Amino acid sequence: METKICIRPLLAILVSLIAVAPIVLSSKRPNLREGWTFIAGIIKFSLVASMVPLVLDGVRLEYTVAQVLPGMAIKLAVDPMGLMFALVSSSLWIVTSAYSIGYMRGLDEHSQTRYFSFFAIALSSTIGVAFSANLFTMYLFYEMLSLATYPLVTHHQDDESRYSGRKYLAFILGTSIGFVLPAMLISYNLAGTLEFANNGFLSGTTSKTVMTVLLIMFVFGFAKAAIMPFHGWLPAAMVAPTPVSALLHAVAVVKVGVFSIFRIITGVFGTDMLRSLELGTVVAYLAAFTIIIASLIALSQDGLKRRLAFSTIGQLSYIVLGAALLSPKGMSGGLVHIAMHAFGKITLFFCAGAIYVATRKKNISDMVGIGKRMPVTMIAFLIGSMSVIGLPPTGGFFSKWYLVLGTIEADQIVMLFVLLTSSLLNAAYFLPIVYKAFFCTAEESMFDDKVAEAPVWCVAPLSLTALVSIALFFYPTLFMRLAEMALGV
Amino acid sequence: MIWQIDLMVLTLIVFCAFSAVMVKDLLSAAIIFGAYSFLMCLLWTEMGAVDVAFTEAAVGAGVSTIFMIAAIFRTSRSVKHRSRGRRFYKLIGFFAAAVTGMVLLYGQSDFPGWADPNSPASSHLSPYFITHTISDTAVPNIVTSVLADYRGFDTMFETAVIFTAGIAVIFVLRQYRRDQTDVAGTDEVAYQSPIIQTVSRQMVPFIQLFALYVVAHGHHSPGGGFQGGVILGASFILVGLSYDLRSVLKKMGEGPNIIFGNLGVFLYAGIGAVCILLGANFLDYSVLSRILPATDSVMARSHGILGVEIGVAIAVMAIMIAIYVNISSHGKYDKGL
Amino acid sequence: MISPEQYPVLIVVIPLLSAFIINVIGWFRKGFSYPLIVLSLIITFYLSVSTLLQVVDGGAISYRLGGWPPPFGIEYVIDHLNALVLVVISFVSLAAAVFSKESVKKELPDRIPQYYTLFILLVTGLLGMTITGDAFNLYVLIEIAALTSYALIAFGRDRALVSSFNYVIMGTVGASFYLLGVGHLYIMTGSLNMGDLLSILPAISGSRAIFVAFLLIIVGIWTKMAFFPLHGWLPNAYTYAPTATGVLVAPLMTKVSVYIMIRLMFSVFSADYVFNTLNVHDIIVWMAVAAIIGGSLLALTQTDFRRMLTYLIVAEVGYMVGGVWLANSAGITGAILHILNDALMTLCLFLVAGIIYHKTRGHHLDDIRGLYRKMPFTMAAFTVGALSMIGVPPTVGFFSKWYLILGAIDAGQWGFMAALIISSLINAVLFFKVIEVGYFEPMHGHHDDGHHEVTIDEAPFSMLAPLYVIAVSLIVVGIYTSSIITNIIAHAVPKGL
Amino acid sequence: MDVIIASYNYWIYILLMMIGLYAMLSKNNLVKKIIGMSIFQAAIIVFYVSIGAKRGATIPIIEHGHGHGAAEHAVNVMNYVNPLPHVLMLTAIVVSVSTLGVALAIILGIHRRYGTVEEDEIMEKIQ
Repeated sequence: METKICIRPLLAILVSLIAVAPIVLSSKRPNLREGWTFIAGIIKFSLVASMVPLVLDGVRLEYTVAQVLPGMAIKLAVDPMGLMFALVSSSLWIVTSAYSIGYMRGLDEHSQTRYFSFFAIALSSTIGVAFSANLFTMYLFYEMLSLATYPLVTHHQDDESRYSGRKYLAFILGTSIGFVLPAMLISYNLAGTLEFANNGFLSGTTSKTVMTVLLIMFVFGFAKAAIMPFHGWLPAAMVAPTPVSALLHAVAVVKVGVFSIFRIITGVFGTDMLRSLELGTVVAYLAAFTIIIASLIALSQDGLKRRLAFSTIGQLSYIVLGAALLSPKGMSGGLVHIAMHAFGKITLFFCAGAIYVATRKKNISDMVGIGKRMPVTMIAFLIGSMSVIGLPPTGGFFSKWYLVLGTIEADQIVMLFVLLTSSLLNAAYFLPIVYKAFFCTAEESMFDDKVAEAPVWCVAPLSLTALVSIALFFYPTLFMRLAEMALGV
Repeated sequence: MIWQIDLMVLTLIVFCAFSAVMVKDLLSAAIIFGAYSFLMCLLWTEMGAVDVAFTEAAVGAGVSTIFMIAAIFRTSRSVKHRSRGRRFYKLIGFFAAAVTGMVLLYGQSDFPGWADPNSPASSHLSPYFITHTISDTAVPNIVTSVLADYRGFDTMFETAVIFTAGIAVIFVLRQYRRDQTDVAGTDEVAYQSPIIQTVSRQMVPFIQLFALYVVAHGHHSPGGGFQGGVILGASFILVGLSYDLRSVLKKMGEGPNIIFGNLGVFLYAGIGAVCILLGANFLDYSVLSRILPATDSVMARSHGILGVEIGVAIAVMAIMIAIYVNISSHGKYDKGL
Repeated sequence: MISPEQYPVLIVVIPLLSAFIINVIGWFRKGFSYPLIVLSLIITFYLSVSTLLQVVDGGAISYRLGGWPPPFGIEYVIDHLNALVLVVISFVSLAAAVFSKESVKKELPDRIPQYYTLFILLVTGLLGMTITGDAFNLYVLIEIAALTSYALIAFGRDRALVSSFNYVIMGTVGASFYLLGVGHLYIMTGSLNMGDLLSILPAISGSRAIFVAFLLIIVGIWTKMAFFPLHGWLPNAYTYAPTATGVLVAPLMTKVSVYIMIRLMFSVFSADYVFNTLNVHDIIVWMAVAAIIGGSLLALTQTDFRRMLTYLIVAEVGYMVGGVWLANSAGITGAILHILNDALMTLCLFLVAGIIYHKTRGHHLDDIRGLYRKMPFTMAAFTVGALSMIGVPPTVGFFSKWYLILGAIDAGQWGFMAALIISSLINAVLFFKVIEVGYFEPMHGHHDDGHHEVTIDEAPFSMLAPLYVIAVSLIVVGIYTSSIITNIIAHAVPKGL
Repeated sequence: MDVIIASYNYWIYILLMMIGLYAMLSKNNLVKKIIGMSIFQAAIIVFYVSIGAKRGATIPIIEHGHGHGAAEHAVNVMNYVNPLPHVLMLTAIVVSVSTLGVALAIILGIHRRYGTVEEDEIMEKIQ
């Protein structure tokens, strides 16, 4: 593989960080302020996109920012896996920014400058995680993301958000300091390096006990992946304004968690070693457990966002499960699911937010008949649900298909059943919402027939992401190609 | 060195220390502490440490005791009897003292015997000082030459320590505005006795003359800047004790006193700095021969030592006065004790 | 005019001389004290930085005071270790001095010149302690630093006097133990020069008296640095001290004591004696574990912000002592790095506490309510300091923790590693508690939902400027950790560990 | 007997130190603590001066006539006690009086504020 020194990954990270300054300075002029967000978003997306052809040609882009310790640097590298993730998050940032404008102005929220600033910082850290060339850099951006999202999660500054913020930090910061940091140090002590390697930099060492402990520490340590029992922060964090939940808890934050686990499995341990030590199964069972339980809990939730949250927990474990299968098909299924789920889930969150802006309703039981009032939103909701469930013609079908193939390839029949069962459960907790929204008698309906959608700034983004979800069914090539390149298939 | 005397004095010292700690009346404790210090002087003279003894006489038995008495007069004279609630502290103190004692005894068993001429302490560095003091500095009193030249840097900071103490006492105690909620009563008439006043008035000039002698003759005999400075300060304190504080302040006001204190240490450090300006290391007096008329580098060291000793004396005098004035008047600069 | 060879002594002499100048000129014109002290500390800072560069270029420097050769005279030895500490001291004291302007004016209007005289004498003492190569000279300077800090603390509020008195007692015990230890060394070797002692001691390393000397010196220094069972005097003394004193004393005193411990362990007794002959490091590491956990837990129970910080100092001392006694190069590197890093972090947080006190007349947690709205700049800097204490990269706190934990893994001291992790977690709880109070709770007198605009009421520039310099340096120093370690600290770690 | 002579000084200094340390830590009255502190410090001085003692030697002032170059005869090291500890102890005495001064000042400050110098009464007043 060819390696090139290139500053573009750093620029891609910095652009939104630098944008904070003009955002803060133009806090008195909202239109200009949001203009900066868009400019930064578009520059960021173009920078990321501009690297796609190079990466597809098999070039690896590297850039060392600073040598912070002897033998340990803040170093960025663009490989197919990271690029795919960066592509997803940077494109969705633009969409989410548009949606944020509609949502925040629609609700006349306070402290919008702070909101947009931290949003930009959070995006920088997400891209940073995607482009990290070593564990230390990844940890750095991971922590930065945790902290940057705290003000977003607690945006309302009331007692509920205070409590949720506390829970959020307790889980996220607690596990990263309590598990990842020592695990990282022990790895460093064992291997003398933290650079991600194709076969994992720990592959030389073979003590099974140590490896098991380390793997478990890493998997739980990246609690943003919300593997049970470290999932509690995710539903709590739903107090945040919906765009935050949408981007951060469907795309950036949670996907950073699973992406990190992916990186750990491929770059730190190496699939070969995990396979020979049979450690993949351990993680796979943890994930399977989370999938089933989360889906069951989701069924019982009435708050729409809470239901989505538990659905997310389950879906994240799909990705972890894919990684833990250690088979090429399963892993590429997991990787692609990062993208597919992102578009599907963000649509769902956007819809939830749009419903809230338009009707101030949060609970599913209050949404009977809402399809007549907000048809566009609810059709988008349907598409999003289908993608998350894994039904054609949406992108989610592909990733789930690969996951299923992966379980067969890995001879994990139990996991196959887990996947199928959970798909049924997914259908069971999503489809009734849509059904009730459209098909109900006039008495049951809680809304009058007049069409009254949320502001266009809300509706346009969610339609767009829904359409992308469908498009990904027909054109999944880019993501599939990247995933296969990443896994060397 | 007669070890029998040594033994006897030491035993007395222990007795004094014990009673100073135990006695209930604080004034007696302070006086016993003075006696403790005087016995120490005796002991040290007997061991050949005349300079230390001189200093202890002036400081430990002299001004320290006065400071303590002044403080006692300003606070309360007797210890309140109290047995309850102190058991914990007594236990801690006893435990700490016992452990320290045992550790020290353990280490002591390895010491070379007392007064052994071949012990490392007597054979490693000190022979150099004893044999070179005349040729290096032309100062026969080895203590003076080591104090102000070989280890002159220590002594500069020693002076700085006393200066620091003076400033610290002023900083903590000085009351610039009258504080009406003052606890200690200050309005009782100071004790006055014509006999004491007359005698001390006659003595002050002689004391001061003696102090100057001690400073100037430090090269050849016990004493030096520090002892001389304390004695000078003590002469003012005597005035303060026999008359009242205002008569001291008339002679040595607050401002001049502070300036003297600064000037003294500044003189010391300044002489060192002049050495740098002349191209040598800090406090390397030998280079002063370039600016002092008709001196070679050895005599320059001798003169340098005299210079810093004068600085020390000025600083110490001023600071001793400052501490006494502040303690005895509670920082108010009124009539004092 | 003055050659760079003289810089080592000037580092100490310039502040000493300026103490007198400040005192005399201040007697006539109070207003001159502040510019004078800032000026002299700038010069000192410049001198110590250029000394550090000299050392980095050409190795250790020896300076003979009075021109006498060691061991007869007093010698200054500046190697990589103390050159670094000198820069830390002069930098921190400069920042503290710049900061002190408004708070001294407000809290001690009567005694500004005396305050600044003591202030700079304290700096002199700390610099002298760091630079000297003579065991007895060190004692004298310890006492200068101690006497000044007694007085500087005594004039604080509430129970400052009583805590200062306790400090006098404990400080004197500590210094006297040190003096006794030096006496034991002297009786056994006849020497006071550190280099000379280092060359004599191996021959008599089996002696009981040397062991007692070591014990006395270490316990003395531990008392001074408030190592865990001996920490009782510190929290009260640092909590009630005047603002400017806290800002100067809290970051420096314990750190310089840790430096002294390292200096004596390796430059007087030798690493071989300390780690191989004595073989006590397990016990001491466990004491450090107790210090870290105990300090952190006690900090957790506090409701006063500054008091909380003082307990954290106790915990941080445990970091450094434990790191040194891990007896491997990663641990010692971490400990030395932490001297620098912790000085900066503590300074940052005490500056914030000082600003809060200046603006609200208190530093109880209640006084912090709503400050994120009222003083966003101060609180932003506070957040950086807090993150550094927690150990979030790329702030400095992460890197020293990194080395300390690596050292713990190397030495197989899992307890110490766990203590470091737990203390990070406790710090996270602690600081987010403060952040929550500042961020969520409305200010006094604003019992509505708090969503209206609060006018920003920030501290004066002379307070914010040093705060921001420090907060930025928390990150910049973090990023340059690598060059600090390879150019400076790597040379300071004893060879052969 | 020889053992006693060789160590008696050291034993006594240890005893004095213990008395001083005990008083510093245990006494209720602050002035008493200070007296303990001074005893403690004086004990250390005893220790140092004892180090400097040398059998058969006299005070460390070289015999000489007045004036420069008057004492050219050879100096026998064995004739003079070790001057170095004396120098150190001059400094220590100064330090102890300085500490005493500052400590007394603080005690006076405490008395000014709390009206007592008994530790437990002060603690009661603080609560």
